[in-house]
Amino acid sequence: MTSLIIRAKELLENKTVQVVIGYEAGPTGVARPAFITDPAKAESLIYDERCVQNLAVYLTKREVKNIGKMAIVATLPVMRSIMMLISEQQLFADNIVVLGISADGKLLDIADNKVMQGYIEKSDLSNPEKYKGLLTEFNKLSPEEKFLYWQKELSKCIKCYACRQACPMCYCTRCTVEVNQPQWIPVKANTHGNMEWHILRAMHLAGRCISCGECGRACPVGIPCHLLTMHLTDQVYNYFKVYAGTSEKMSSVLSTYEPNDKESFII
Amino acid sequence: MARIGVFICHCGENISATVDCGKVAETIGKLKHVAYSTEYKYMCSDPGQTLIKDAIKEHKLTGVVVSACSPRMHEPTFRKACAEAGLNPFLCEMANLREHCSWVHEKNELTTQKAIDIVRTQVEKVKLNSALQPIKVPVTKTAMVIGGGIAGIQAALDIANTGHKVVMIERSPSIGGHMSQLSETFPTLDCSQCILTPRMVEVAQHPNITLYTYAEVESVEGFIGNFKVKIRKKAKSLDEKICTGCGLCTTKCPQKKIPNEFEQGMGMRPAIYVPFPQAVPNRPVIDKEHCTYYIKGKCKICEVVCPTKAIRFDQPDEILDLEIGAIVVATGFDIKHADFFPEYGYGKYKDIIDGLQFERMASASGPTSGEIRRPSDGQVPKNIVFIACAGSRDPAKGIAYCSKICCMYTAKHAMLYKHKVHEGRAHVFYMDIRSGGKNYDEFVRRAIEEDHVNYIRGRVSTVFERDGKLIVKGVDTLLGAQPVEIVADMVVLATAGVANAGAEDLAQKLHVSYDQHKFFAEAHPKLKPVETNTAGIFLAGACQNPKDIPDAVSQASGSAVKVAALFSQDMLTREPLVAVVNRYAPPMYSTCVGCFLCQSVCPYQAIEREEFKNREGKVVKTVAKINEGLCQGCGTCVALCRSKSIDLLGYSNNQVHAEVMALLNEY
Amino acid sequence: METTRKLIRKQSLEKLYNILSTTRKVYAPVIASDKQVEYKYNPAFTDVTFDHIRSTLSVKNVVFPKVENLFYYTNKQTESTITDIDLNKIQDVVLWGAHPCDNAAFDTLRSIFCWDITDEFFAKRLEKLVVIGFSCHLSDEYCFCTSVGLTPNSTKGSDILLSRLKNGDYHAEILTEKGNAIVSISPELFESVTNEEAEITSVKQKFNHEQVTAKLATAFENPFWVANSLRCIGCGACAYVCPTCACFDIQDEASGKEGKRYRSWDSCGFGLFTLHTSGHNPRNVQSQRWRQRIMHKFSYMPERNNSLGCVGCGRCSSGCPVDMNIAEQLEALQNI
Amino acid sequence: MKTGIYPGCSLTGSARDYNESVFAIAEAFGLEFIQIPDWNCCGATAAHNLNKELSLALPARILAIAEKNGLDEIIVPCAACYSRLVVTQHELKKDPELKNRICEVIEMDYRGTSVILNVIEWIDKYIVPKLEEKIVKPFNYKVACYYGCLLVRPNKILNYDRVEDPQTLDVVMSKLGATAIDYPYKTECCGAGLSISRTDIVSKLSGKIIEDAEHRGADAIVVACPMCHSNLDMRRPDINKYWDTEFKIPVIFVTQAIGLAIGLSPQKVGLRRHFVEVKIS
Amino acid sequence: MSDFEPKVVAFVCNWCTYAGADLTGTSRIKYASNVKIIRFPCTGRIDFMLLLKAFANGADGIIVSGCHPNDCHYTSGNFHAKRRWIMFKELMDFMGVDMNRVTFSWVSAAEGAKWADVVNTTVTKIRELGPYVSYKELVNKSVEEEVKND
Repeated sequence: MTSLIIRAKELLENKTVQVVIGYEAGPTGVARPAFITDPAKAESLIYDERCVQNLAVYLTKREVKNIGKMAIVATLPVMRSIMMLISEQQLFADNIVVLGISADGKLLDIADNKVMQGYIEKSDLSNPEKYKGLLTEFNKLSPEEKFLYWQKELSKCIKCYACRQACPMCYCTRCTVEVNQPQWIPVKANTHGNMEWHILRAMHLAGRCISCGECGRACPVGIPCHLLTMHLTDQVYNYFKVYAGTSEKMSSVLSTYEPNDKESFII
Repeated sequence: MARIGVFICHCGENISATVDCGKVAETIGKLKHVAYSTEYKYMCSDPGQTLIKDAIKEHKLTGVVVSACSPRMHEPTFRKACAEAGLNPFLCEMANLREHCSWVHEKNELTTQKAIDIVRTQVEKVKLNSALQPIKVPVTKTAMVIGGGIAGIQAALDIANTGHKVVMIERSPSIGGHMSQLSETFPTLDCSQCILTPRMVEVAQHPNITLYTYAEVESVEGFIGNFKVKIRKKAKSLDEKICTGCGLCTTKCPQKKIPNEFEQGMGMRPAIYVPFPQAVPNRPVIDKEHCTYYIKGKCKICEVVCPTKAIRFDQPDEILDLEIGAIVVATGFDIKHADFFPEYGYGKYKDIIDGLQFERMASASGPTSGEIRRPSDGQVPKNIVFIACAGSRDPAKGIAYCSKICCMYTAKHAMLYKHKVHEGRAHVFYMDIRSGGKNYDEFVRRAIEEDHVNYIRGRVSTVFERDGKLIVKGVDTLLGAQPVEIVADMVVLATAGVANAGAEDLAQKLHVSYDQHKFFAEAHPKLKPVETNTAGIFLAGACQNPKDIPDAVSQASGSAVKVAALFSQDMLTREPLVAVVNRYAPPMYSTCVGCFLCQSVCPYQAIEREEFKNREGKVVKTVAKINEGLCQGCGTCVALCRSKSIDLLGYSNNQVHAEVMALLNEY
Repeated sequence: METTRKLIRKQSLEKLYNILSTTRKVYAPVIASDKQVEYKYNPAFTDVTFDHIRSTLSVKNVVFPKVENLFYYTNKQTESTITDIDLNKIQDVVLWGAHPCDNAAFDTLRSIFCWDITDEFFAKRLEKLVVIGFSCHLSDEYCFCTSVGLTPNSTKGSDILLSRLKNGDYHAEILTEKGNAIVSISPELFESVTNEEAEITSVKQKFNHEQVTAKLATAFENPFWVANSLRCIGCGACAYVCPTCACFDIQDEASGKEGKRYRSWDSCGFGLFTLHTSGHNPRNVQSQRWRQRIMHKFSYMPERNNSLGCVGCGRCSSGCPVDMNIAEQLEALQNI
Repeated sequence: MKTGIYPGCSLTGSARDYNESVFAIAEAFGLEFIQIPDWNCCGATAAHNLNKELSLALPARILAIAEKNGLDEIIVPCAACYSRLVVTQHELKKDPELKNRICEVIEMDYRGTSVILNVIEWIDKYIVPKLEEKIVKPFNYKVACYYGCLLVRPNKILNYDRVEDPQTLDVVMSKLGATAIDYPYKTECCGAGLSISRTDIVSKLSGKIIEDAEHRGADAIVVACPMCHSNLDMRRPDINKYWDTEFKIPVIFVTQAIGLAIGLSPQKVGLRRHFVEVKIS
Repeated sequence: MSDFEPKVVAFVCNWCTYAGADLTGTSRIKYASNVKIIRFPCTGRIDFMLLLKAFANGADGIIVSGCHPNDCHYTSGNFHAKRRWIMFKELMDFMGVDMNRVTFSWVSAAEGAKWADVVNTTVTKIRELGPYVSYKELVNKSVEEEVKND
């Protein structure tokens, strides 16, 4: 990605930004987030199929913000995260430069948020293909099978909260799990407490999840917790015909309503 | 350590017939922190209340649970009793043993057990209650009335007469509104101008009223008792203090072909004009859109002829900042222009006019000096058709609602026509006659019986011109649904009353809700018809829905009383059951992360932003803050808040959680 | 006790396992459906894996479970009664197949839990534990046991250490009395040792931990911490997969009048870990927490517990969602 | 883009003149369309009064065949057929359950993908853009544009033109050089389906339509519906008898007017088939 | 199972359903005593976590009820609640939590009879479904399962 390196270098050299958030290759060959502040080090930036992490999570991180104005290598999920963060007032459009990356890995010219919005609107915003089949298959299970499946999966959870920490939308400085008056979520990592945590997390992301799948990827014990939020993303679209992260003005599905919202279960 | 007192009421036998009150009192008495538990025949009686008060003192109770009827019935009674015994009233809760237990279940152990569960739940809740103090909000005792029609005038005068200051804002150059356009008024046929103009003058001269005409609301911030309003005084291009209102400029203005709004486009006016002779204030304004000087850069004839040199072409718009305690919205209505109904030919044929145009025509000061004449050729129409419900009560194509005033003014129009053109024939096509009101139906009967207006029950399908006549095709449903065709000289359409253009914009500025038709929404359709959902903002007149003059005036007086009641206190007292956003010491300030999604769930715009600055004055954190003057305590924001940074006093997270736990577990 | 060496044939290994798993709880690694390696109680021998590099979680939960009840209580109107946990109900467990790094970690944990006051729960569980370790014939780029004073066949912490030979048989080093007791269950399975060499993987040394410890003494304010922890997202994964992390949180949980007090794992990576009630947080940002993690393991523990807080298993690095590679950072620290 | 045509019964029977003119101008403008194979009755105007499912199944079958043949759009010159087809498409889109039932009845798959065009929409889309260059004889007549009922109603479903004062036909005619008069009877009822059973009613209603057009000095009434045409043209003797008049104003199809304007012979556009003599050419 | 008495918790708003239940009482309409009501100012206030807490603490069934759409005392709380319940129900269904045990209803202050009906229908249904064993097992077994050798 020489074009990316050139652009990053340029931004740093002319002091448009103080840090470029991108990817570099770690010692084991894994792509990982990189924070380039020195134009000379822009060479280490990479972009290829290994670069999957949603970098938007760093846009709300204090120590990263302290460096100064940020440029960020942004695939579609990152761009949608940025839109969400702006709409939820965690980020100001003026404070970042978006180095957009197209689906086929090309550097996009994202001059401003309007352009980004245009790009997002043109894109397929439904859940990634690789998860769609999984969700369809899973939905075919009986309620009992589903219950058992999640019990088994969630018994593995160690409450390390990597799912939360990796999620760009989980930017709260105090999470509900940290509230103990009342103790909404049990502190211990037993199956029941884990289930309550994952329900809470999914509900808090209903209408806000931008389907990047980071939560599932980050989980060290391999719980497919992204299916929960992705299922709700499907349902948000199903009921309300919206996808999260399409404009900086959007407000989330659970904080708005239409008088004619349809449901079939309230008697 | 909590010391809870529990008082089980028998309610005569209403509760004790099915619930074993003794067992309930005994079981509850064994709970942790329950210092006193007793039963009594009538807790709400004087001795019952005394029992509670004495127990509070004797047992040093820190909380009270009265287990009796529904809290919706007696919560105020028992809270007051607690307060009288020195216990904060918000430390008293009620357990509903009557409506929710004894009256709806059979006498058995399960029912008694349920009663125990209900009481225990309230015991656990009340332990977490906190002593709350009523909220006090200062009140700025100046009202603002938006709109200078009859409703606004009435509201302003009523408020001013209670001794409070009023600011009246009117968008057009004169107050008076639609009423000043009317010829005569139903059902008395007295002259509209004659009864209205004294009121207009009174407004202008009232020491408590400040009038701003040609002015609009720019923005409204703040809350009940404490609104901060910006208004834009549009430049009139003249110095009102110097102008004597002689009117010389208006006669000399070379631009004379501007459709006159006041005459509903049936007359012309110059670019510098006074809307109508009785205007208040009687000072001209320059219509910048049509003035030759503003368009072409030269003319200035008015400046030349003005004897007092009052013309100011370079006058800018002025922004005024006002501190307001209450707002009365009286922006009125408009009528639906009938050209959306092509089959009635409005706009296509000159001799088809709407009701307001007919008013002007019938008015002695109108474009025809009160004579009924066809706009096309000035002939007196011999045969005239009035079509009621032109576009109203028609969910398919027009407007679904009934505009309420059309039946009456159509009868009045027909009557006025007959009074002026004795030999003429007047026909009225109607769906139903809705003439509810004092002397209203008698008025309609008079039109039919004394003035021989031909009322035809049926709708008109189409109106078209043929050989200079208007062919009105309709149906008479009272004559076996026979098609009727009337060859008319003129047709008057009673079109629907609709919300004013700009109503939506104003509603958003005021943060009041509005309905699908853009009429402002009342807080409750029956019991709060004058209030809006935003505390401190009231409605008067047809901006809420189409109204006739008496209704508009009554509502205006109603809203004036609401304002006066509000202004009768120096401080506003409110129940403290409101939401709060938590606060901590720096550097945390609050656990609120400032996503402000709560703002969009709040129906009352009660959620504001609070910025915390460091010593250098730099904003380090922005968090939500509940305006307790506006919050009504619904708690929707509380359930939405992801970081649980908002809580609702009286129904706190801790309390409701404790209730769930207590309801389902043994203690 | 003096170490004895024996040979145990491939077939005998299965017999030994079956004998053990029919008579007591055996905690052994299996490959789960999603390719993760997890430990289970008494899996079938055929399910037990002998070819894993590292399990997803460490095996510390046999002595330090992720949730441990400490006592139960009942509230009455005026007083409360407490019911202690009966430690004698803790059962014997054979830990089967854990690698030398994981086994060495039990010593590290002991240095924390039994530092001055003995933690009864931990001590009892450790007492009831027999460790049959397996030295490593496989390793990957995350392994760095050789940098922290261990080797792929260190015997530390094991009661018996098995090392695979080329022909599939195992050398067994019987290291403790507990190990001897296992042998005595079925002595015929343990044959005389041969000369054949065990397959032991080689792990490259990445840094010298003593030099790291020395460097850390003056590195507290070094900009290194901020620069190298920017990408840390502050989850607790590294601590929870770590075999030596021993922090825990204590909570009461009551429903109605019944309640219990338990402890559960905690992590210094969380902001909440050090948050004061006042709102002040002495470790306010992630770099301070990352520093704490490394400092604790490589500076404070050597100083206070006389043990290194790391066994080089590499789990924290392989499990990290953002590739915080501890060995890479220690190597860099050594050179600052 | 594959275009199909659904002629319906009228165009192959009483309105062959209409059919001929549609094909004549299509040919002149180089437009091709495929007649829907094995088409059936659309059910107008009786079926929907008797049996809703039947009234939907008949058009659904036509639409399903069109889809099967890959037709992206279908021209329906007859206003009654047009109305039935569009209403069916609307009903089946609204109610997926009903759609499944109808699919079972017709034993075919139906998705509702074909676009249905009435004759004026077709003219607007394909002919109007090329009209100016093709006109050789501007249609310099005063015409009364008569839309009838089914071309614009039910407005909520068709969503085509202003229901009470439609303009599309007027616009097309003015492009041909004609003067469209102000004509209040545009959408009045001609008697329609009572054509056979109650000719007296047809005579009464159609008579008014003709009378007003003549009164306003129109040279011709222009229509786009075979049913309107037959009532105003074929029933003229009955009308004149009923009203005791001698109305002579001709009634022509919009397609015929286009044909004449671009120089096609009266023969070619089917004028000879009319009952009321068409003196304009 | 005949002696199974379902535990049903009702989360209701103060202005409509609570008042409606008061009317049931005033009208002396009898209904099953298994239900116990917790009063909220508005359905918008009801946190979805409370439903989970109810199941975790042994509820076999839950009723959530408030004002009919457009009748909310606070104008829009019930609309927000409706969206919340749509999402919550979808998530619970996805996770296999038995939503047949949760009744969502609109009961106005005038619908005393409807309240009795909602309660009776729910209690009858829960009686048929039996105690929520699988959830209770999930809650109770967990610690013991995790701490295998406790």
